[in-house]
Amino acid sequence: MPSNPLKLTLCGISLQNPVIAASGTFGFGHEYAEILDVSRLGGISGKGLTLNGSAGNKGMRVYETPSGMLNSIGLENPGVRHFVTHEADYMRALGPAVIANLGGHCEEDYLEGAHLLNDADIDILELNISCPNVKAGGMAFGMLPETAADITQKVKAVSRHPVMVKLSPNAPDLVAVARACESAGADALSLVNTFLGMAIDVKQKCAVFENVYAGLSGPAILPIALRMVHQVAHAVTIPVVGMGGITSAEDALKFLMAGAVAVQVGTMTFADPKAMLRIIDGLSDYCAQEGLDNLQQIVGIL
Amino acid sequence: MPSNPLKLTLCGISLQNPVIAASGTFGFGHEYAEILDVSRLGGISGKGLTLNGSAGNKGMRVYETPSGMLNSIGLENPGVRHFVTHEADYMRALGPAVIANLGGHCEEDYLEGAHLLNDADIDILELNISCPNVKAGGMAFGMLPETAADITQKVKAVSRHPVMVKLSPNAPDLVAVARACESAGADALSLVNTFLGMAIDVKQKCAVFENVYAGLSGPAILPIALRMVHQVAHAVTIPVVGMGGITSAEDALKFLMAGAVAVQVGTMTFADPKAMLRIIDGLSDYCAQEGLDNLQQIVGIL
Amino acid sequence: MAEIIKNEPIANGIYRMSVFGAPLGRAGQFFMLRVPGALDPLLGRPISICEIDADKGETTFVYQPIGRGTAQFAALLPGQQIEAQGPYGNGFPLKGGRTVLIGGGIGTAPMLQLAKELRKSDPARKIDVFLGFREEAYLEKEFESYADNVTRNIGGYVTNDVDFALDATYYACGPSVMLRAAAKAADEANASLFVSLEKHMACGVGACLGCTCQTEHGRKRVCKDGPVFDYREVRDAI
Amino acid sequence: MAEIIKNEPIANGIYRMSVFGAPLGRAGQFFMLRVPGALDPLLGRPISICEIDADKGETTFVYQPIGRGTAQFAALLPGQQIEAQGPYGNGFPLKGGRTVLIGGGIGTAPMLQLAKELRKSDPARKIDVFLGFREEAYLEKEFESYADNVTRNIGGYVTNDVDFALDATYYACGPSVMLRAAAKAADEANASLFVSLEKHMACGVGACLGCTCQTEHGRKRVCKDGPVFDYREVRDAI
Ligand SMILES: Cc1cc2nc3c(=O)[nH]c(=O)nc-3n(C[C@H](O)[C@H](O)[C@H](O)COP(=O)(O)OP(=O)(O)OC[C@H]3O[C@@H](n4cnc5c(N)ncnc54)[C@H](O)[C@@H]3O)c2cc1C
Ligand SMILES: Cc1cc2nc3c(=O)[nH]c(=O)nc-3n(C[C@H](O)[C@H](O)[C@H](O)COP(=O)(O)OP(=O)(O)OC[C@H]3O[C@@H](n4cnc5c(N)ncnc54)[C@H](O)[C@@H]3O)c2cc1C
Ligand SMILES: Cc1cc2nc3c(=O)[nH]c(=O)nc-3n(C[C@H](O)[C@H](O)[C@H](O)COP(=O)(O)O)c2cc1C
Ligand SMILES: Cc1cc2nc3c(=O)[nH]c(=O)nc-3n(C[C@H](O)[C@H](O)[C@H](O)COP(=O)(O)O)c2cc1C
Ligand code: FES
Ligand code: FES
Repeated sequence: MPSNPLKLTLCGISLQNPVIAASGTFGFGHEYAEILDVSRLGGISGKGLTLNGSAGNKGMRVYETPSGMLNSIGLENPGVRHFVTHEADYMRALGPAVIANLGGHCEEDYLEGAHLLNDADIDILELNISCPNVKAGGMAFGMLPETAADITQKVKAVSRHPVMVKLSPNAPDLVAVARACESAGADALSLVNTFLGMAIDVKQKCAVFENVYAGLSGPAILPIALRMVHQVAHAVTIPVVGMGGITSAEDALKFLMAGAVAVQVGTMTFADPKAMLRIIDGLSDYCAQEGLDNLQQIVGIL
Repeated sequence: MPSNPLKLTLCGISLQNPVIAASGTFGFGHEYAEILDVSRLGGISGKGLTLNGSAGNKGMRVYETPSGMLNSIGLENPGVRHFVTHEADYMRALGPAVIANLGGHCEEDYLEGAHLLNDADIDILELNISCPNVKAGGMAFGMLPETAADITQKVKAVSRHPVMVKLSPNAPDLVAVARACESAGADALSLVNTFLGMAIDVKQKCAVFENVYAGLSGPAILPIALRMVHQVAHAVTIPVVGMGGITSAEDALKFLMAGAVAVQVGTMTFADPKAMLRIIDGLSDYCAQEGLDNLQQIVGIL
Repeated sequence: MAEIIKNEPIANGIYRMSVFGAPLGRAGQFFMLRVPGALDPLLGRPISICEIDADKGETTFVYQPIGRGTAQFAALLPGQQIEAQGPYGNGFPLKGGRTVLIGGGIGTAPMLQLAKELRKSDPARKIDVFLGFREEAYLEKEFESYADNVTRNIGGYVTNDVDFALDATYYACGPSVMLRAAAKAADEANASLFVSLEKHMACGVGACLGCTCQTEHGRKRVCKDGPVFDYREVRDAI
Repeated sequence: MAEIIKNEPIANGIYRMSVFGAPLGRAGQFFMLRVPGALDPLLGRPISICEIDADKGETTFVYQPIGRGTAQFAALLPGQQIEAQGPYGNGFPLKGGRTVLIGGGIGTAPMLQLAKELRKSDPARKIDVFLGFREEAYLEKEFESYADNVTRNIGGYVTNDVDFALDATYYACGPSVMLRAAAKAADEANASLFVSLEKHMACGVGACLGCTCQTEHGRKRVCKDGPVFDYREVRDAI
């Protein structure tokens, strides 16, 4: 019996395929589990958590742009404790690798959150230092190598789980941040989070979002995200998980060839809930066509 | 007789409206003059010039992406001398304000180019320190405040024309670069040039572009470009000309409300050659509907 | 993927589209509709079920082309495909006894299937329908197949026509001003009122948290926990 | 904006679309075609004029849905609109005397209007047409209205069928391999050959410099200075 050509190991965790639902776009799995066979996914990164939870931002929260969308959800979430007691086991039962995405307003929140997550049966902690939608939020940590390294190192010291640091494309020097996180002990990196963008309601003569700026995602950003993944993957030796506008197996292959060992898919799931299943099928077909024993053979060939 | 509500003054030059053809997307005006009434435009920024001209980059040069395109033209151009003797007067005769876009490989090239342009009857020199497609090219100057200020100040010292510095969205700290150019004497700023992006040909397992990375433009980038124009316009007091993905009068109004006194339109002209005329008509209608004496009244209201 | 059977204007700026092959839903639910293939417009547009013909397997939508997405729908012809994801949302609860349906503008659309289901669930009940339009009425005739009375109002406040003091269940869908007026009247008359809310949506299934609102019972998602709510629960979100 | 009159498959994976309202061009010119409204796909797709019916004001295109843009074209129905910008490009020079037309695959499309114009310009001249296809022939019948001989080749090298030693003007459009073979044969026979080139395009009018190539007379734009060139001028660009 031929083994599964899509399987891989990420941070010591075995994934049945490299297609992971991106944080904030898949809840904790419940909603899409009603619509599609989520057990087929490689992993699920849950909605970004903060220590005490949050009601998120006021006003308009989602706004479509050409081939993309801006969001200003502002990390609405039920808090880490709720996740540990009510969501983690549900996610585990779904089958795919379980990734908890942790944001924070300050160092204490991150460390306490990471500490609490030690009680949860998760596979990977995705350290979100790149959410652009919360004032004094995660992104502040992700902009500079020093602060990114500092929080990475401290969370690593607290957490029993592998730590994957999620990077911001808005960092002035993304490669330096990536290297700093690697040096600080990160087990993997994921990128990109959303790009800081703006929308204006011309009729009302005002910004669409209460925070004025919001986060851009979707196919529109793919060319920039792909370039960043290529740059970062060439600068570090830890695994990189790539994302940003992936819509198809072909898009996913681009990120793999650019150096990502796995991908996450976010916005496209909104447009087409079954997009990730199509992508997984497409990657299988690709391995068959190309006669690849394992898809990882094409990782970083560019 | 009511005066034209679209007119404005930019760097002491009077423009009949704030819609300018973006550099590199309109040649020197010949081609589109066969198709549309180019005399109606507010201005035309000619193809980016380098001192001695260039054949541009090899291989694939344009590639469509979701709601956008990557280009790697690499400043193919006939050189400054050719422009001065053969193109400047033609552009002048078209009617709209004449903007010469000057790129460079090194300081000497910029200064010699600016010097030669003193012999041409142009309105504004657009100093391109942001072309991502030429190795050791303009973008190197545009990445840091110090180098940007230095070249701005030196070109200002040589040029008899007002100097508008064209900024790169790839600069680590765009606002700092903008402020530095202002301090160094720039008469105006224009932004954004293209975003560094990447495309991969999955079938061929190679980068689409010989230079691997190329410049992303078009509607896809609008939300990020708008945010950057908003940031820069709030940080400087010299006029800002905004661009990036503008397709409609509504898009143009967004940039004006964000603080730009005028806009440039590039990629959309490829998709619809008459896009700028539609935009001008739309801006006229807007002034009529809103009862504005002059469109500049909405500049920077956000 | 569903196939377009019909797609025609039924009033000035109002289209009716029937599709075959979309899973059958129920009154108050909606689909995320999307022209397949292109990545712009990217997201589905939430459009309510207006009528279901279960025998033919057809679902009918009534929509107003107001922006890029809906304008694209209006250009589609029979035989072409449309992505219809859903049905999503909770739908209207079918209560017993007398019912009063209030629709404002394009908010009349989901009321038709509601009238149909209410009638089917109880052929003898009384169903009063109040329709408000700014300029031109539509769907009136269709409502007459299921309702006892159809009252229409053009250019005025449809809620003024409604007696909220009946022993009845009230259902309302329409612009915020209308829903607020209905809520106020229901408050005064202590009536039972269900409203269907609208919010900008990205996913339509409850995953993105783009459409949440504050309710009496904590934060709820309009797409998943709604769009239909007891008006008392969502008073601040109307 | 042009209106679609017809849009149907004429062979496996090959469509023919006739539109009304596009300005009339001439053989060898092309239009940038684009589905209006949406911003993705964003750019027009260069598609050659296959045939012009000047009386009806109709232009016909023959195209292969190979990617997102052309797949969108294939889904259009009569009555719908398509943006047809053009005609762009120089077109084929209409030479006197005997002519030989060589088309490979979808490159046969522009040859039809060329045959038509050549015939019209000289009803007595000799026109030989050679068509090469990978699997299935199309447009053969249409060529018979204008040509003296139509030779087709399926699965082989169409250029092998052509005698380049005639006192004739040769015109070729097709894949690079075919054009290179034709150029080689023309070199050997010292024949006069015009080729129509393909390059990825953004503007189609000569403004973006996305499609330039090195020629004997400096850099030229395929869209504006071509797409038709004397093969000697563009030998390195084929
Ligand atoms: C549950 C629900 C049911 C609906 N049922 C109907 C119906 O039956 N018939 C009908 O004509 N309309 C209905 N609407 C409104 C309809 O969804 C919007 O008019 C439509 O999304 C506008 O899209 P557009 O592309 O034309 O406009 P654009 O302004 O171009 O849309 C841009 C973005 O904003 C969103 N958006 C814009 N206006 C609205 C709005 N009023 N509500 C929600 N999102 C909006 C779009 O979905 C899109 O993501 C319903 C809305 C909801 C939430
Ligand atoms: C002057 C000229 C005339 C042509 N005439 C015809 C014709 O009559 N019939 C026909 O079927 N095809 C013709 N082509 C080829 C046709 O333009 C491409 O097949 C088409 O652009 C592919 O678009 P897509 O969206 O389907 O593919 P995609 O791969 O999705 O297109 C992505 C981008 O690449 C460009 N592109 C992809 N393939 C080509 C190509 N082979 N040549 C140029 N650009 C390409 C597209 O224009 C688009 O910008 C012609 C090309 C040129 C340059
Ligand atoms: C509505 C929405 C909510 C998001 N919430 C989170 C979040 O909570 N934590 C996080 O790390 N990223 C969040 N993201 C970012 C995505 O995980 C992803 O990094 C980004 O959307 C780019 O991928 P895409 O283009 O495939 O969507 C969110 C994105 C969207 C669109
Ligand atoms: C094909 C192409 C060529 C360009 N060449 C130049 C150039 O020579 N000089 C320059 O300053 N900008 C150049 N640009 C950038 C545009 O002027 C503009 O800054 C950018 O495309 C964003 O605007 P848009 O989204 O409206 O196209 C070029 C852009 C394109 C697409
Ligand atoms: S639209 Fe995504 S949660 Fe409601
Ligand atoms: S496609 Fe723009 S110059 Fe030819």
